[in-house]
Amino acid sequence: MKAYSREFLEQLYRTLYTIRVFETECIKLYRQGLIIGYFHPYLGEEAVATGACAALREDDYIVSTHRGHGHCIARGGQLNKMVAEVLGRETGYCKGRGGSMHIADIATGNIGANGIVGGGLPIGVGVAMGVHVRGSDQVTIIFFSDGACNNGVFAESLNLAAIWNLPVVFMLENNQYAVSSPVEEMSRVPDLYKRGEGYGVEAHQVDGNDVLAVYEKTCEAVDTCRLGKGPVLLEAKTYRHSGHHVNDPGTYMPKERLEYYRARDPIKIARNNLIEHARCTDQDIEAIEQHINQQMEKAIEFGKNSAQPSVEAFLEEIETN
Amino acid sequence: MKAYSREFLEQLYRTLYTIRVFETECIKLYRQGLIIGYFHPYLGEEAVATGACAALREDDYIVSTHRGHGHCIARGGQLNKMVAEVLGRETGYCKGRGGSMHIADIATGNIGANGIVGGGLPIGVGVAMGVHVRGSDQVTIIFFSDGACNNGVFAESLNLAAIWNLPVVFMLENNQYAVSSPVEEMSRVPDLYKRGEGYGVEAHQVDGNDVLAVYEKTCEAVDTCRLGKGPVLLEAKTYRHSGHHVNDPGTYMPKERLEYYRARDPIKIARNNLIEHARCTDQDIEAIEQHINQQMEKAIEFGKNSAQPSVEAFLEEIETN
Amino acid sequence: MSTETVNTDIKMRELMVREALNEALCEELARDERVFIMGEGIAQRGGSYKVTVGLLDKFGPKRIIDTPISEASFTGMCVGAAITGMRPVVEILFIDFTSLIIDQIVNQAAKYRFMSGGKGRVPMVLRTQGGSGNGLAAQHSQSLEAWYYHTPGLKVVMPSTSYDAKGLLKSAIRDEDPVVFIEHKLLYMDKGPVPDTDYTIELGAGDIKRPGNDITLVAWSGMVKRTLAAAEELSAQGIDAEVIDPRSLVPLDKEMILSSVRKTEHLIIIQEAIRRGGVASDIASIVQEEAFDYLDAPIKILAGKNTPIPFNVNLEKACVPRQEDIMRAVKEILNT
Amino acid sequence: MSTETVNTDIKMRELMVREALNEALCEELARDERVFIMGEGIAQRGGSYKVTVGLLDKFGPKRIIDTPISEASFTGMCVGAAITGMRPVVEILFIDFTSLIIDQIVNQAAKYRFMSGGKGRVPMVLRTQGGSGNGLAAQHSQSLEAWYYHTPGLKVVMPSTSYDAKGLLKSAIRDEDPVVFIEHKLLYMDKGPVPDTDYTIELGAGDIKRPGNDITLVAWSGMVKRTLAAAEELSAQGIDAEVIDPRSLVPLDKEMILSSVRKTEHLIIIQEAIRRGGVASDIASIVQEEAFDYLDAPIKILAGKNTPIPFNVNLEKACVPRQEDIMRAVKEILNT
Ligand SMILES: Cc1ncc(C[n+]2csc(CCOP(=O)(O)OP(=O)(O)O)c2C)c(N)n1
Ligand SMILES: Cc1ncc(C[n+]2csc(CCOP(=O)(O)OP(=O)(O)O)c2C)c(N)n1
Ligand SMILES: [Mg+2]
Ligand SMILES: [Mg+2]
Repeated sequence: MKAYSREFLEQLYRTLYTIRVFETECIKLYRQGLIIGYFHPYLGEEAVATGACAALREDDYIVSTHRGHGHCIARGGQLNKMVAEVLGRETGYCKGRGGSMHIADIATGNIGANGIVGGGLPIGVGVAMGVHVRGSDQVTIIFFSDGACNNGVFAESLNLAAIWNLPVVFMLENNQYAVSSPVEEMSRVPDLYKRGEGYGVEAHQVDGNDVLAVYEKTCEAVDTCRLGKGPVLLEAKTYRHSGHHVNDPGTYMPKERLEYYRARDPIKIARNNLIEHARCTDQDIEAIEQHINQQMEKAIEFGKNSAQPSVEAFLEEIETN
Repeated sequence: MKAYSREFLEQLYRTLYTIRVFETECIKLYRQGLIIGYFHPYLGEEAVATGACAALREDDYIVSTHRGHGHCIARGGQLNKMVAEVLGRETGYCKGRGGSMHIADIATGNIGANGIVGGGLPIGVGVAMGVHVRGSDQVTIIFFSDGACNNGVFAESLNLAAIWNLPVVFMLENNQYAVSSPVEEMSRVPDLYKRGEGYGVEAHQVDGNDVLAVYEKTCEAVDTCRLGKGPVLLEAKTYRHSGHHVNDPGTYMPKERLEYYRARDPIKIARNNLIEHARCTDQDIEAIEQHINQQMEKAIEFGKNSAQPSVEAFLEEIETN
Repeated sequence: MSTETVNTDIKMRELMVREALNEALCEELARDERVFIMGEGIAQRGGSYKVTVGLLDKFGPKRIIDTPISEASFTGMCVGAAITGMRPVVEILFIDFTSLIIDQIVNQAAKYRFMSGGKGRVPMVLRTQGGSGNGLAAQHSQSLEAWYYHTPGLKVVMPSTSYDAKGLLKSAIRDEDPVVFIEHKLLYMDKGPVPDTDYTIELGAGDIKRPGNDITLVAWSGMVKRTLAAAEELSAQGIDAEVIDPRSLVPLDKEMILSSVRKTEHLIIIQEAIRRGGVASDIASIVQEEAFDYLDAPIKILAGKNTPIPFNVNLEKACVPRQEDIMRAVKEILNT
Repeated sequence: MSTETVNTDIKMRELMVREALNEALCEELARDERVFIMGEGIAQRGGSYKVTVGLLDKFGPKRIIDTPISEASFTGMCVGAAITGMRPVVEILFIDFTSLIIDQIVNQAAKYRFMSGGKGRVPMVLRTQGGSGNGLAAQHSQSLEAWYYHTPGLKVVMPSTSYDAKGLLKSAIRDEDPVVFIEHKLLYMDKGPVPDTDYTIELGAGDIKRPGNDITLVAWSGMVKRTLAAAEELSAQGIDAEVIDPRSLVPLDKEMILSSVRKTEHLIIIQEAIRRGGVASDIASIVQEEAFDYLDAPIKILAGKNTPIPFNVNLEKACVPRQEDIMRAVKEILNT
């Protein structure tokens, strides 16, 4: 392993753990009926967003998905506004108008989640096109999963980014399912990064449960993009720890497979890094976790205490539409 | 070269020459103002349709494109009905309602031309899906060109045909332009058959100006499909002899490139085959050509003498829509 | 149900809309081996709304097909299969996602018969689901029937009850032309009587869900239930509303609406979609033209608010006509 | 042009619509470096209808971009670029092909501002072209403005003259929200006066193309010219028609139409699109509701025939309202 500062490894751990806690606590809120609609947890996939976003500069961009909480947090999103949004409150990122599937955080360059699978792909390429026209060197990471690779816009977007050498990292979170459909049944070549070659796009596979592996590969890809030699396609193999959304028991996920990936829990791996390479103690880590737990509690408090959007104000707002 | 019967080689030549004559004569009609709208000649590409369709059984299917006259003729379409259709007459394939871009000939299994670039791709895969559900062994050839490869449905359709092992030959007529856009600028990998691999689809390139080369490769692909091991992607490299449509001078086509392909004219190549391998004389060939010229003259006569569709009848027809 | 003569020997069961739809699919799959079904998660998982539960076991993976997320192409596939003699039923989980397939539906399916000079037919059904009401926000809550209503060559069906759902879906599958069949997410669990016989409902036959004399209320899909509830409550207040559910928007049972308006002289059309460019406007334009002299007051349209659907449940509810909005509008128009 | 105050010092040139559009693009590209243009064959070839001729030479390949046939994605790209501070103009050669991008327009561009709680904006223009009239048949001749008209979050603009085309396109590019700008294939070569100054026309301001007192005729895009011709001929026969061109359908200059109808008491709406579910129906529904007591006769709609557009030129012509149809309808409604 390369040498990383304790500070950096702690920072990664903080992000991973924050995502874990956010999802875990929100699932509780969902089961209490306080969150409604679709809620797609990122549990088990935390290392992808965390490693990828750690490779970015502050003025870079990301484009997220329906499973977007992890991306938002990894990019520096605020728990208060996130919780408030999934609770549908006026203080949320989208004033309660968007909900889980539409959180966007323009301040951190997070163009937003998307309810259309694959919808973010062309949008992200367009963000990069804007960069290109302006002559800047910002990089855009587009997150998407295996299912989105079968929406035609994946191939189109890959090709468009390629012919214009756009600074895009296509970050394929291959969690091996589109809802209940296993990637092996939806493509003859489940190693989806292999689609890159036909379009002349540099492509690699990486262990999506190992935050440092993701970080390192993304750094390389970002460098390539920054030099005007993009795009790069990265496939991070990972697995969900639960069903597609909160109400999906995920019975189609074979037990052994799930166990295998649970054993390779990204949080555990990152925790080990801290202990083995940064001389952190269990107590050090507990302190970090404690702090995050408290932040999340406060965020929930904030969300719950926030006002519902005013129906009257809303109706007035849309009068002029 | 494999040994082919004189009869077979003559048949190929007849088809090639018929397409050539049809396009040439219709362009004259167009310039006389008798044909209107978009008319996309297949001049220079005749060997692809001819070789491919020769590999099919009578109960097989083809799906065509906006540049579809060649496919229609190669599949056994009738000149009378074709000319009548491009002239917009009631006796045409589509009673003058469709025109050049929408000729379909259900009797010969020609599902039809299409005004949407790439539109025929999913349709063709669906024809094959019907075959699959019925448990038949009919094969479908889908014609499309380089431009259509950048419409997302190409990737989607390739993948769908692949995961269900459908009996589809994707016949990519790479004439190297989408209107004026050269394939090298629209993709980093202008050898477009290479896109097959990422989807696990067997793919080959073939000389699209050599009718026997196309025929042989298509026969192999059709066999593969018939055995339930489809799909197969074939890229036939070819070149237009003129602009995108009748009114496009095609000034963007480099002279040398055009000359190169004109020297490799598919008609010339097939003519040589007849002379070298089937002991045909110039006179024999002239007789064939003469006959086709006459058929085309008759077809034009037929078309010109056919009635325009009745506006009254049409208005009555659509009353019930 | 009032327009069909139902044999009294027939056993009625109380079925949920999703069960009625499942029966329709099941019966048509059994009756006609050309029928097959494609969609995301419809086979193994039985569909997000459980409409296709059990079909995979009964009819096998050749006819009940789980697809990748390739909406445009698997819909296009159905066009090709239909042209060549099959009778595909494709499911697009949300009508919002039909924006990905509208080329296949409008440029291919709807036009093929015409473009081929009448030689080709495209007997396929697009089953999809629309409407708001579950906190699913802007990209999963639209009411987009107007897009398909505006397309020559398509039929558009929107059932509101279990009985209608089954009978109309069977007719849609048997139809020789493409049919867009739009279900409503809030209705799947609603129960209603369904006979145990092989019945169909003609596409184009509206249904008077409640006869009345004072005012005509036209509503379809998710709006029927609350319109009926409003009518019941108004009846207690002495206002006798007639509630018409066209059931299929194309063809539209214009005559049923016109003769009702000629009787009641007042018309309110209630739709969930936004007003601008909606089907309600079109019905209003027809009625004002063909029953001008019968109208005692301008035709009123109650429609969805002119906005994408918000996530927050209170805002979401405020976007769509409610029972009290309907009652208020009736009283306003009747000046009571 | 009547609604704008035009300085009399200004030089007027006779420009074709396509030249006026070209000027608008040129000026906005020069004025604002955030503007860039994408589309098929728009750079090297200058566009199928020559609207973008010369722009590549002036502004270079970074801002004038030829694309592959990937409509969905290059339109989606414009959404992303617009969100992050650019002002893209995307060309889709035929409105028929916008069926491939409607997801990007409706689910992304139109909703982003709303879904982001007002923080994000999508200042992009979709330039496209519709209508029939060149023997281009069913997949290249549709009039689909109703789809976009029905979508909250979009503006819809349809110019009928060179002057309007330029002024409206400039406003569209400067607008903070997505605008669907629909040109008509038969108008590109039409000439009309265009001042040599930097003018814009407010989106939402209709134009009285011909004042009159006896009847109101509302028409847009390709229908304006023949409506004006009909009005001229009717005037010789003593009927004084007012012709209103809304120019932008969203926002719609409702007040201009209503006040005209209050004056003339008769309204005919002429549209090229098929009647069912078209914009004309919606305008009719508004007018019957808001000017009910002024109407002396039912509002009449002249619209395209309910069919895909046929290739044959005679059939094609029969599908769309003609000058004589308009004249006949006027006489019918006025009982003359
Ligand atoms: C275009 C589209 N089709 C279908 C859906 C319904 N849907 C929501 S999430 C999902 C699965 C997506 O799979 P994948 O892309 O692998 O993402 P993951 O859920 O694994 O993160 C589907 C089918 C949708 N939202 N959009
Ligand atoms: C979806 C779509 N986009 C654009 C067009 C306009 N168009 C017609 S033909 C053509 C070029 C097609 O190129 P290619 O697929 O290579 O076919 P070729 O003309 O070379 O046979 C284009 C862009 C169209 N008809 N459909
Ligand atoms: Mg996945
Ligand atoms: Mg080509």
